[in-house]
Amino acid sequence: MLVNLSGLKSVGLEHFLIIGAILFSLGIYAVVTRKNAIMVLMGIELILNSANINFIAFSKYSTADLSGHLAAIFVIILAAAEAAIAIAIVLNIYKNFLTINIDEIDNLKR
Amino acid sequence: MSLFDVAFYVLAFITVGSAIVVVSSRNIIYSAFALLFTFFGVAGLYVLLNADFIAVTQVLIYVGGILVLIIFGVMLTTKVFDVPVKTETLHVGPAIVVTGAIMGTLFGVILKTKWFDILNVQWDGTTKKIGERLMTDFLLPFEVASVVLLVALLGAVIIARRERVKS
Amino acid sequence: MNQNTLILLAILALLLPFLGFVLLIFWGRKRLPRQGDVIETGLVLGSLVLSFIIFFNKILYFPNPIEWKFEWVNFGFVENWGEMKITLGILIDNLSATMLVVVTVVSSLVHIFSIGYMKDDVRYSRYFAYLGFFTFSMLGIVLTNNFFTMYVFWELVGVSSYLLIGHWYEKKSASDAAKKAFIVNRVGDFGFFVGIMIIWASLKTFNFGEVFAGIEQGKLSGGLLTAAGILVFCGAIGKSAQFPLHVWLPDAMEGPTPVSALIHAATMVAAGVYLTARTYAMMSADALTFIAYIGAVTAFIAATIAITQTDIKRVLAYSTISQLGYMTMALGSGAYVAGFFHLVTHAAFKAGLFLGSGSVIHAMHHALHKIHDHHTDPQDIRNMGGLKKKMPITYYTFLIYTLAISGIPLTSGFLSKDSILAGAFAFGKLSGHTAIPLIGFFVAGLTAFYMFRLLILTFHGEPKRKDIFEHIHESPKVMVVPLIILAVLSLWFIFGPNPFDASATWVEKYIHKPESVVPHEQQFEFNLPKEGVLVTEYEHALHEAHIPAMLLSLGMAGLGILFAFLTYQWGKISAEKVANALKPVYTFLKNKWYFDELYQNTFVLATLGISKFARWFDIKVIDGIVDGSAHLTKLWSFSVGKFDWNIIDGLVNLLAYITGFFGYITRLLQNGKVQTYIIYVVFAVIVLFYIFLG
Amino acid sequence: MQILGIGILTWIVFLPIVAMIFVLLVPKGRETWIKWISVVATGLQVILAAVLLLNYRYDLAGVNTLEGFQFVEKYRWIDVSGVAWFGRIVIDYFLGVDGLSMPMVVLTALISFIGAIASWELPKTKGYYALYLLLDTGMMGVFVALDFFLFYIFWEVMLLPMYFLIGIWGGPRREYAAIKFFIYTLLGSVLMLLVMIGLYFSTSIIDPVTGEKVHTFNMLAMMDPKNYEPGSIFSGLHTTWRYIAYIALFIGFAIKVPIVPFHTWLPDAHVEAPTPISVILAGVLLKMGTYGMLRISFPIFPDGMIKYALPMAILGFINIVYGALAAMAQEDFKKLIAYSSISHMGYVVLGMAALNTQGVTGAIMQMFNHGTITAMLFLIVGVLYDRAHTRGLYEFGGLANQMPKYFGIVIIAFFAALGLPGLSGFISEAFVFLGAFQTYKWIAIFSATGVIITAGYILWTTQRLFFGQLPERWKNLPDINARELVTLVPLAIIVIFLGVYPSPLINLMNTSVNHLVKFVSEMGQAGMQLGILP
Repeated sequence: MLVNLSGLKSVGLEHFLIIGAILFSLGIYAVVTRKNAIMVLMGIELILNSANINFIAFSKYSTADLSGHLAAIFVIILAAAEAAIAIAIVLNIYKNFLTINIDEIDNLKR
Repeated sequence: MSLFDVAFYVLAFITVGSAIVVVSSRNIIYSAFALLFTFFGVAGLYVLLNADFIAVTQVLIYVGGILVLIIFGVMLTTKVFDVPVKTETLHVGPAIVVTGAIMGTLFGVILKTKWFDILNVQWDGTTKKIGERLMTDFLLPFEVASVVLLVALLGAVIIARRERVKS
Repeated sequence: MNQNTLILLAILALLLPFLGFVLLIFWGRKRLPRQGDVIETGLVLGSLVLSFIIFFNKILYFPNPIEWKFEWVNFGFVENWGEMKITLGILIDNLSATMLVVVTVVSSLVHIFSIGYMKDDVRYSRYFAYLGFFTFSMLGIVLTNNFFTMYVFWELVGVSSYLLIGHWYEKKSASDAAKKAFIVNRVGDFGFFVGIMIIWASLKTFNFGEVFAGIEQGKLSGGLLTAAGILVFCGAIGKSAQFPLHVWLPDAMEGPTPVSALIHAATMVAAGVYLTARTYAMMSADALTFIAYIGAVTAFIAATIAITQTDIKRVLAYSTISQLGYMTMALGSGAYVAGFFHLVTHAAFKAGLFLGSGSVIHAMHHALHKIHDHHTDPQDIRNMGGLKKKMPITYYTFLIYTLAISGIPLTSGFLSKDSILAGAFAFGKLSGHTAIPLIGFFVAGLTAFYMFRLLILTFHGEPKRKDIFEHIHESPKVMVVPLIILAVLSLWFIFGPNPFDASATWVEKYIHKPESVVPHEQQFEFNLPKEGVLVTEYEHALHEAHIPAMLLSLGMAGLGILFAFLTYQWGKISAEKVANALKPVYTFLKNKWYFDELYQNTFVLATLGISKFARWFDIKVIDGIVDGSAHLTKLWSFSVGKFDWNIIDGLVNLLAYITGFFGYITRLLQNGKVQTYIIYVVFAVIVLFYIFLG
Repeated sequence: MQILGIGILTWIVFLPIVAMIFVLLVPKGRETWIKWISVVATGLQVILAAVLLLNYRYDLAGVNTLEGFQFVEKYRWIDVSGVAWFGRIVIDYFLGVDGLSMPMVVLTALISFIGAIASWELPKTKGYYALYLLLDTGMMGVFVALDFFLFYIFWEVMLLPMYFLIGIWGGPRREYAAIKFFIYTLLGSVLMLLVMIGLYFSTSIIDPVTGEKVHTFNMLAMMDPKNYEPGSIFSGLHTTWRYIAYIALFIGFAIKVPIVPFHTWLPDAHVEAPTPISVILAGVLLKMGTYGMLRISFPIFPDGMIKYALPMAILGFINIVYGALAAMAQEDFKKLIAYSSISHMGYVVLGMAALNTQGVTGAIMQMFNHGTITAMLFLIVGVLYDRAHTRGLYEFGGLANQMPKYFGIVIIAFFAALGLPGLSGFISEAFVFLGAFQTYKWIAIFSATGVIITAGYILWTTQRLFFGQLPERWKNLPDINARELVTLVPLAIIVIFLGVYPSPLINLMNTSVNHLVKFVSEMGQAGMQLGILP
């Protein structure tokens, strides 16, 4: 909402990039703050989406070919795979620790 | 202000608003549902960007696949009925600072940059073209991606499998 | 028979006893028949025969000395020296030929006597081996032509003496005596060796003839020559038991009696006299005076001690010392031939005396053994007496020896002793050293006295211990025969036809006083030939002194014998009363002038003290310094270690602490929570972004 | 002279090392193999020494002339250029023998062989023999090296095994003794090293290979004043630095001899070391000190030698008398023998200080004879100690009847030690005195009193051990056995033979000794006459 409404130019590349940036920041925030592993996962999805928006936006306004689209497709594919694996891991963690709060799983420290 | 602009702002509002809800909601169920709206909003934005195939894919995979998966995860790991499904947060302060910083930075960069060569191409339909390119230039990544998916599938099954031999 | 054959025979005579030694020492005890005594005796007898052949050939057919040399060591050409080499060899002149006979005769007789005397000894074979070794060494001394081998055999004789004195080494006194003999001899040999060093350094040769020639050329003269003479004589002082090194000889009586006869009466101790005779030509007037006085003092001291001794062998030992002093005195006073003559005659009768005493001791020993008395000393004359009846042969031979040593006419001793006294008389008159003839005559009387005292106490009178007396028997033939032979050898006709004229003997005829090679200014003036006069002043005086000396010595001997009979046979004078009247003198003499105590408390204790000090010094001072420096080093390193620990390690530790502190800080960041890390990552990305793009 | 293309001296020096490798390869439980390998190797060394003797030319002098050396082997060993400020370093592998070293080579071979036999019963066989063989190489190397650096290396090679041999196989105070030995010797080595480096930078010769001037460790080059660079530390004759160097070198060697007051390592080391090591120590190692003086100190610093000959003679006298006196006060048999060694090495020092043919000949003969005699003495101590497990002189008596064969051997050794004519000890002592008397009359005379003291303590010991009554506890002591006889009898034969006929030994060294004496006295006096005094 930092868009300057008075001198509003027509919606263009910047606008989409801004949306991407906002989503990215929100995703980071979710990843960093949330204890729940699934919430972290959601944050990651947000980040991936922000990236996709950027790809598509650049594809339309900048490169003028479909490379961005293709990249977005692969991102989506990987996101799907990642989500599946992540959920599996989370379930496993839950099985072992009876929690999915990441801060309690600080085995890295030991 | 054209219709395109109006549509953009509406969709942007939906996307960002729901994303904020995802991030800020304490209840994980709410977050999951808010995420649904975010995905839809993003899909709308894709439409605005003439990316019909991607928009459809977004809806199919994210909404139909990933989100369902996430909700399953929520269901399986949260005692929905006994304990409030509220999730706790940690180091919110540093996170706000850092995310604020990164957002500010990105904004600054985006706004300051002189974006050259604004083409604003209009495609009639991207599906066919995407298909062609997938089968030509991107054949190898495509195949690799399929393998990755297969491995991920198997991996997920193995990881999440319940070990029966446990006493 | 030519010279070479003679040399060959001499070498053979020298080596035969040694061969016996080698055979006996390796195979004697187990392999050889009768433990090899016959072999050794036979070999020595062979030596004896050879000696006689050499002797007669030499004096009859070869007027000149026969010498054989070989190069032993060659150092090549040496700077400031020339051709440096050591030649050794054999010298046969009348002196050595005579001595050869004396040594082999006595040695053979002692060997024979020992077969009886040493019967049943534990180390019978070894005893004979040592005897052979001794004979070999003694013949070596006799035959050598140079100082070097003289010294070599000199020491070897000392060693065989050591081994034989210590033959019964289970007895502490025996091993002590052996040790003492060797060490005291070493002291004398030390002087001898220094003398040899002087000779070698100045004359570059050891050979007697060459040495004398060198002195004649004036290569060695003055004080050094006198010193050389006296130092060489030091060897004689040691070996011939002259004052002040006479202390070992009485102790040496710990050895078996035949050994005492052979080594410590007849031959080895006479070697000193022989050495002096050999080197006579190089003795300067001062050296000769020194020798004469040493001889006189020795003769006197020993004679006085002999009067008081009660051990039969010790009396004989002191008598030996005294007689050796006599000979030395004779040589010193210029009566060269007389001195050597006395050596020869003394060898026979003193060996006889010892063997006779051996016969007595043997008998006493067996008697004591029969009555199971192991405490009584078989050698103590106070336990004897009256043995004449039981041991007639021993007695009569002993009587002849005693007469001989006392210088009674018809014996060999009369001839030689008379000559000595005449020489001393002449010397005293000419040189002004009147003490020498005075002592000479006085000692002649003393000798007669103590010898007859010994004879009377042993053989005459009533037996003091009847129980022992019962079991006394005459010794076996193998012991008696040597006694008879020696008794015959102690009579005048062996030496010359006239029992009153020494100058008619073959000794006087064939042994001549060597020409002195000493520069004239270092000789006695009366010994120098005068122009127009055929005989020297000394010879003249000697001739004149003959009759008075003879009468005087006879008188002294007669007096001595008379007193002996008065005191011990007829009891007219009580020995005890005299002893009590002269108590301090008696004690002094009885204790042998306290020489042993003196040496013990000075030299021996001092040496031991110094050696203890050396040991202490080593352990405390030198090792103290070494260990001290080690401790210092340790202390230093310890303090360095402290420094290390506190300062350097302190710094290091500080550094480590700081590192640790930072590590702690960092560790706080590292909390194991993924999300924290993500914050860091993002933060870092931002920072990097601003760094690179800002 | 070569065997299989390798010089005979290399063979004789490195044969033990080869044997050592074999010893190390021997599997466990085969201790007998080790012993036989060592004995055979040292035996071969003796044979090689005999071959050397047979091919030895008696007319060549050596000392300071390369042509005079025999069986010379000279190869470039180290040649490094541009080493910091050293420049080019050239070190030769340079071996050779002359009359000074030949007796020592023979002695070393002999004593090592006998020591190897005498070591038969020691525990921890493998380590022992490996070190022993290494020691052997070190000793042999010292006596044949003609390059100072090589000499130094061998000198140090000898040190380390000795340390372990004493420190591991020694008696109750072995650590103390080993460390004392090591530090003492190391001190000497350091002094030697300093002088060596000084000499290295002072001398330079034309390198035959490249033709350029290089510094050298060649001893022969160091003996020629022409090779000294003008202005270098040791150039000229009779300079203060040369005197200092001579004294430093002298102390370095004196520690090994040992000369009083640097001698206290010796009694400890000897007493604590096992028998064969004592034998080696006294038989060979002590000679390295005096050999070093003859080989290095004298010809390289003739000026210093001449200047300090008198103090050296006095030290020799002190050694003789002091050693003998200290020996007399000992109660431990082995310690007594150790002190007698000090006393006997004094004769060597005195003879060398005399610097004339007889004195130096006597000194070298004494080195050889003392080597054999003292080896006998230590073996004798070992025989008794092995049986009785004590060495206290006061505890024995009457052994002459109990151990007659032993007594016979002991008597030979003892009388040889006290200088009885007819045994080798006398000949060398007599020559030393005869030589010394020509130069220093009074010192020779005073030193000769040592002979009396020696007789005193030797006879006293004989009496203590062999005479008197046999104590009850030694009633079962067995007599000397065959193996011990094998070690002792050859030595006894040598002692007697050289006592009667020393010419073979004298002829061996004579040419060299005469040359050495002439060279040193002329060189030393030349500087004096020229007035190059500081």
